[in-house]
Amino acid sequence: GSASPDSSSSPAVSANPSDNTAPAEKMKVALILPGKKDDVSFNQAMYEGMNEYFNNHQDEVELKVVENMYETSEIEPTLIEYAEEGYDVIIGHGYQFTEPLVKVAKQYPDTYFLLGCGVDSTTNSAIYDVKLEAGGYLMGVIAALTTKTGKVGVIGGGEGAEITRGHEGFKAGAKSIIADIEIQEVYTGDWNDTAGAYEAAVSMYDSGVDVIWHSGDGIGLGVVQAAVEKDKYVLGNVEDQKNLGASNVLSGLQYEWGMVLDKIFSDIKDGSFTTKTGEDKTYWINIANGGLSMTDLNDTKGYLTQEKIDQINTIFEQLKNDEIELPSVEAKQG
Amino acid sequence: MENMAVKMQGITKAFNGVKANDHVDFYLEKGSIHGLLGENGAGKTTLMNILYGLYQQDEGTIMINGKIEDISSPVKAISLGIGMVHQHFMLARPLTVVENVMLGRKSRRGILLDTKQTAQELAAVSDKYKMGVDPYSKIWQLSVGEQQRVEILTAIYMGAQTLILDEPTAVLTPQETELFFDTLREMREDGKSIILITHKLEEIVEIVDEVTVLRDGKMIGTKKMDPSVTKGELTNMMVGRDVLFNFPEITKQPGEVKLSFRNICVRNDKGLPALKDFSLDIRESEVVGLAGVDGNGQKELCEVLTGLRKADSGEMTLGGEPVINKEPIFFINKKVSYIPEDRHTTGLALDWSLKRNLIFKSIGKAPYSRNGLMQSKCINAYWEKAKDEYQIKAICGDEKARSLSGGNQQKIILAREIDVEPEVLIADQPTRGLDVGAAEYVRNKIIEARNNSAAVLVVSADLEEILQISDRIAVIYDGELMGILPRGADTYEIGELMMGKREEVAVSGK
Amino acid sequence: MLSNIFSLSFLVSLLAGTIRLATPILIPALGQIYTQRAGILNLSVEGTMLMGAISGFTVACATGSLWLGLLTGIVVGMLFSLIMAWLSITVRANQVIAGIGLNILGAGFAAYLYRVIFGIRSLPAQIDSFQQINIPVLSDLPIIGQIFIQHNILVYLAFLLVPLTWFVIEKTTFGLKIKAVGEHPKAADSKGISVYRIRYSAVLIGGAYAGMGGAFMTIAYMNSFTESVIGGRGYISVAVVIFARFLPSRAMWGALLFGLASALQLRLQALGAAIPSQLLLMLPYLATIAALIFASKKAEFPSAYTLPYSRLER
Amino acid sequence: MESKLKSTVKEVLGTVIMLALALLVGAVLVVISGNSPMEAYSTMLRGAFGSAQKICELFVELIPILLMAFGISVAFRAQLWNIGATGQFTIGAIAAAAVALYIPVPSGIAIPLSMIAAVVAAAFWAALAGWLKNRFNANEVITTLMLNYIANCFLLYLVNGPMQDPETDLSQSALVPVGMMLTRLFGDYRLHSGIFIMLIVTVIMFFFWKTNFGYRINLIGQGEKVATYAGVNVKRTTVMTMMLSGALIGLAGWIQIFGIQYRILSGIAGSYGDIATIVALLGALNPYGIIAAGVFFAALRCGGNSMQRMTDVPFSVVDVIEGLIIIFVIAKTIVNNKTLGLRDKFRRKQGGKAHVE
Ligand SMILES: Nc1ncnc2c1ncn2[C@@H]1O[C@H](COP(=O)(O)OP(=O)(O)OP(=O)(O)O)[C@@H](O)[C@H]1O
Ligand SMILES: Nc1ncnc2c1ncn2[C@@H]1O[C@H](COP(=O)(O)OP(=O)(O)OP(=O)(O)O)[C@@H](O)[C@H]1O
Ligand SMILES: [Mg+2]
Ligand SMILES: [Mg+2]
Repeated sequence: GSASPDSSSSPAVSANPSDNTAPAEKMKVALILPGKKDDVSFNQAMYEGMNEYFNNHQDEVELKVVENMYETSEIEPTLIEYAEEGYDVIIGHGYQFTEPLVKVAKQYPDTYFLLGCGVDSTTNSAIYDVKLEAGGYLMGVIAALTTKTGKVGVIGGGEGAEITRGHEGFKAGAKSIIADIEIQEVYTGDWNDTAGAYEAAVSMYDSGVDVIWHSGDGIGLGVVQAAVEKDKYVLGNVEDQKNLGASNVLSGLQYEWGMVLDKIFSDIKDGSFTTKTGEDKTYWINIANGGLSMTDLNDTKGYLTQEKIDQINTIFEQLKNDEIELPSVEAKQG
Repeated sequence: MENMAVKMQGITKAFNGVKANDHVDFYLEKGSIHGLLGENGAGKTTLMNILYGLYQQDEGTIMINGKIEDISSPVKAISLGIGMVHQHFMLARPLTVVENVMLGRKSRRGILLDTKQTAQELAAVSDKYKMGVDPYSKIWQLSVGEQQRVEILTAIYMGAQTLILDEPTAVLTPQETELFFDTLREMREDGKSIILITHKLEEIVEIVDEVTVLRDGKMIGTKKMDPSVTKGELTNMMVGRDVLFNFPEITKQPGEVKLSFRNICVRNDKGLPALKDFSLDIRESEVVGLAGVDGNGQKELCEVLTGLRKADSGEMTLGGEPVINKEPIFFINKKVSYIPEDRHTTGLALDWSLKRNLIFKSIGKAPYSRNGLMQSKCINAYWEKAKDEYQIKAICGDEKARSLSGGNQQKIILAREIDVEPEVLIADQPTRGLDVGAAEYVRNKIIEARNNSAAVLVVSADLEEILQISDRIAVIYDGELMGILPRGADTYEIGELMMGKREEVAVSGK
Repeated sequence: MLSNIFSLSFLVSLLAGTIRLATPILIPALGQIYTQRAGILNLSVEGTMLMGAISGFTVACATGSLWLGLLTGIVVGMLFSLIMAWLSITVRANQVIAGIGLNILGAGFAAYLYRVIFGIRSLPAQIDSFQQINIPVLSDLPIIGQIFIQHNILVYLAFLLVPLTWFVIEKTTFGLKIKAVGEHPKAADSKGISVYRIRYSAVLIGGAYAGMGGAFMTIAYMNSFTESVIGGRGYISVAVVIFARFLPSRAMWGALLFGLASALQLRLQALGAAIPSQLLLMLPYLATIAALIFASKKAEFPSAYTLPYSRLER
Repeated sequence: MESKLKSTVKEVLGTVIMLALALLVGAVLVVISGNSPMEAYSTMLRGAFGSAQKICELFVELIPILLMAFGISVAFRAQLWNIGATGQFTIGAIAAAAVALYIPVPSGIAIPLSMIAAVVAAAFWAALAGWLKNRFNANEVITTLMLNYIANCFLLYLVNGPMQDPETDLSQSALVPVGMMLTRLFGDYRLHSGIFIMLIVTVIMFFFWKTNFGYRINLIGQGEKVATYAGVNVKRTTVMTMMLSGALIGLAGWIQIFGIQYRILSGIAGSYGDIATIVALLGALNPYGIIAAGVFFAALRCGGNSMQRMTDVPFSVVDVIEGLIIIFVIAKTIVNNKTLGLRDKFRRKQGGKAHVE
């Protein structure tokens, strides 16, 4: 729950936010990234999604991106500064923005706020998030169907939020194929510790793992590199990573923030953004809504039989239709 | 032909606006030993550092063998055949003798060390001058005297024709000094020229051909030494007045035993036994002089007596109370004062102000501290008083102790240790490196403390000093008490004991 | 699953990983032996490595020559440590502050350069890094081959630097001078050795090694540059030198120990050890402290360690 | 007195010139990155001082920097190179949050209790390095550095494990009770009542170096031998110094939790540790200097952040400028005094005020 001290003061602007964006005036959007624009992952996906939206709506939107806002104590003044500077939409891309964003959103009721992968919202703020448990599940299925050794692995940077859900999804997916499959899991402890991820991947491959999914953020580079060196399979995340290892990137997840952004901005325009409440305040990208997709299977080693490929596609469809029960995070504690 | 090895003319060098050398002329004849005399801070070391290229003179010229030379660095000096043995040894302690020597010269094997060859040659030179130096021993394993010899050996080996020796005998025993003078004479025979800085006038009289005296950075004069020159004359040149070798009258006879220790065993820094069953009593109003060759356990003894070093075994009482292995603060509070041998790392906080150095044993004690706060006013007042009373030459109390000359540094320590009216005073080499005036002053202060009922232990390698001020003389050798002699004992006898000849021991005296 | 720990393949993989992870610590540590022996504590190794990493990577990328990249890393490492040398020797600044300041500068500058040179790409710049050597028979030897003969050439170079460093320090005049200026600069000075020149050289050599270690990370270990590619290895290497009591062979063991702790940590996680991953991540750092505890009692620091020298100071 | 004024002017002037040089080099980098340095620097200036809110932010930044710099200065004066501010801050923050979250007492009790917990925990964390030095002669630069990494791993463990907010799956703890949060002084501006603690500590620090303990700390910085000789128990004072150092840093952690963050989450210490170390050293370890350097760096960071947000200058330029400033300012000494001889003279004229390099 939010605990910000009540705020009453706010700049005297017209009550209805939608009045604020007169058609002639461009909507000013600020995107705040905790990491770098080119982290080949979480931040970059959003950066590119936002850019794409911007390119398609150049006459309506003005975009400002700030990166590497990794110090949590700087978040609040950053949000305030953009609100003060008259930005209309301010996006905090990461769960660590939750507290300050909700607080500042209350102080600036005429500004719209978006929160990436966090929790909690207000009238003028909403959340967008990725159902990585679904994606992870799919990756788990592919990994388990592909492995020849019965050993698969998953490597993450920092634990928490969608990453943990993704990893749990992966395990559930793999086990749904082979109940007693061996799953190795490593967190490098640092979102950008490529070297650590490389070493972890090498160790997994050395111990017989032949398919690894990485849950992104910088570290992915290391995992792919290890896969190339060891000539084993890797499953990518966020972006299509085939270019990093043409014959070793088996498949992967691809995030499409674009569609979510389209939806959010159209909601803002038609005013429905502020009227939504509860669950509706979270805009998901999901396999079901196509925001999360699977890159083409690239089975250069020929491990997958047609039968297995069909099975993958079936499960993909099932995920799309929300027919599979995904693990909840609490399962991890058990 | 020019028969001057060195001709320094009009040399001026100022530090911080203060002239350490002020138009000094200094001539060194070839094949002679030339003494350089002066009070602490007179500028002797500075002058020699200029000759050796460590400092650059502000004014003046230097001629070596008749040619004007610009000595911009020690390398230049070495190439001109000048060698220097510094007041503080210039030896890297973890390295071996031969490594230290190789530092100063080009290797004959290019970038590789020519250890073997150098060591052989070194041993040869060592044999020639009967110095007995093992090229492969590490410096830290050597006694002070041996280190001294290493320094001289190095200079000779490097081809020095002119050798500067800055207070070389300050750390030597009489026997070592004799040996050392023999070496000097032999070198003079070989045609080498030697500059000898010393505070010991007897040495000047004994060995020097010519002497130059500095005072306050100025040259006072040069004198050819012949039997007619007296010590008093030299002192007068140095100090500008007559120094009266008068001691305060002894106003009190020794009283009760104040400090007593029995069977003390202790190890030195290297973990080797330094004291073996050492026992001694010191009475109120008594000065016990501890004579001995340096490094025979004196320092360790002083440290045990002041709590700085823990004894392995033994007993010790202070005014009847057992006090063995108490913390240093305990002894400080009991008014046990200690003048340590090493003023640079122990006696003074060199980068602290003089004021603070004066009171650093009184942190947390009235009147310098009240309610947990140190009282600047009170400390300032004390500094002013001490400065006058102990004639400390300093610009102000906020100056760093580092910037003072050795003699004045010693006075700071003295002021601190004696001004608390100590009940016990442990003085380890209290006058080492001091000029005659300052040394006289220190000894006076020690006698004063004795007359104020203090029990005093004076450790000194200087027998003259021991004989002058002791009520009883204890002799230490290899960590053992060799004997205790009364006031006025025979120098020869003491010397025998110092070399390890045993005597019946009565620890309490009388 | 933990029974896997005792399997042969686990051990082989662990030891091979140990050697690989030890290398980028060993190289800068050997360099710091020169620097620290000369009496200078250079905490800016981390920043120096980053500069070596970015410059080596950039040049390798631009020219396609890994060796040229390595050379650039070394040169840039020296240039960067020149600032450290200047600050600590000529300016006589406090070495801790200079080191920290340079680390901030190095980190910022490396990130800046990467952005300015490479811009924002949808996929990062990559190179073909040094590949593991393949000696027909040896590399295929079952255990020995897998552990020892499957690394890239720089790994072997790094381990060859161990005897080389020992040789330079112990057997050459330069080594002797380094020891002397770290121990008793005044004595060295009075013997005609330029304390400044030797100390500058020592810092620059340290910088060269650090630059090489940095370049190793981007062109031999990884094949791309990220800002966290050094990830504290510079600091660890400084620790290893102290642990090693300034001896090259012990530095090698120190680096291997750290490598082992890191490699083990990752593998324990992968095998699902019951310890939370974050606690396992502590392992290398705990190992460093433990090693320090065992080594330090006997450590003899150079007497002039961290002390600037001036001929005029008494 | 006149010469003192002159030397002060000279000192200040030298610093200003060096800052200008650093900013000039920074400007070149800004230009290379395709931006206007004028715009960048004016944004920076406005970001630091441009409005009441900005000024408040400056103080928000100053609170932890100053407290930590004081803490660091205590250790550095004793020549104990405590590089572990980040770790001590983290441990202090963890302890503060743990008390706030798990000890169900009224906030009147919980507030002081959590403060004590933070201070004590951080003090012991720092003292660990002191103890390792005493007992095993383990170099504190290394141990404090390693303890930073360890504290960070521990924090990660807690926020993903035992202390994770049960409501969410995020890597953070739950919020501390609202009643424990430090009140904001000016409406929505973040400046909170923690500033009073900072002010009190600042005043104390002016006296501290005159206390017995302050003297003892300074004395052990002069060398173990002389301190022992002077009757100071070096081992005890070493540990106590580290404790005091850690305590002040832990206090900063406590303030950040209840004034700004309201919970623990990964990376909570940010880069305050480094900045505070620099501030302590550039401030010559004395309170005046630390305040001056602290304000300067707080402004630099606020302004730098603003520049990063409002212009297209790459984020790394701020770091580079920060690094350049440190280097140029420490290089100032040599330019000021041309030769080392003069430098020594300068020092001596200053009368060697207990000043540590
Ligand atoms: N490096 C220096 N910096 C500042 N002052 C110095 C320096 N060297 C010498 N002095 C000053 O110059 C004067 C002469 O010092 P010097 O060491 O030459 O005296 P000295 O005759 O050798 O004395 P002593 O008998 O105590 O060795 C003293 O006042 C001393 O404080
Ligand atoms: N670190 C220490 N080393 C050695 N002795 C100490 C140390 N700390 C305290 N002492 C001794 O204990 C005594 C009391 O210590 P304390 O720190 O309470 O001094 P101060 O007493 O602060 O003065 P006040 O009680 O007036 O506030 C001191 O006089 C000192 O002799
Ligand atoms: Mg002298
Ligand atoms: Mg008290």
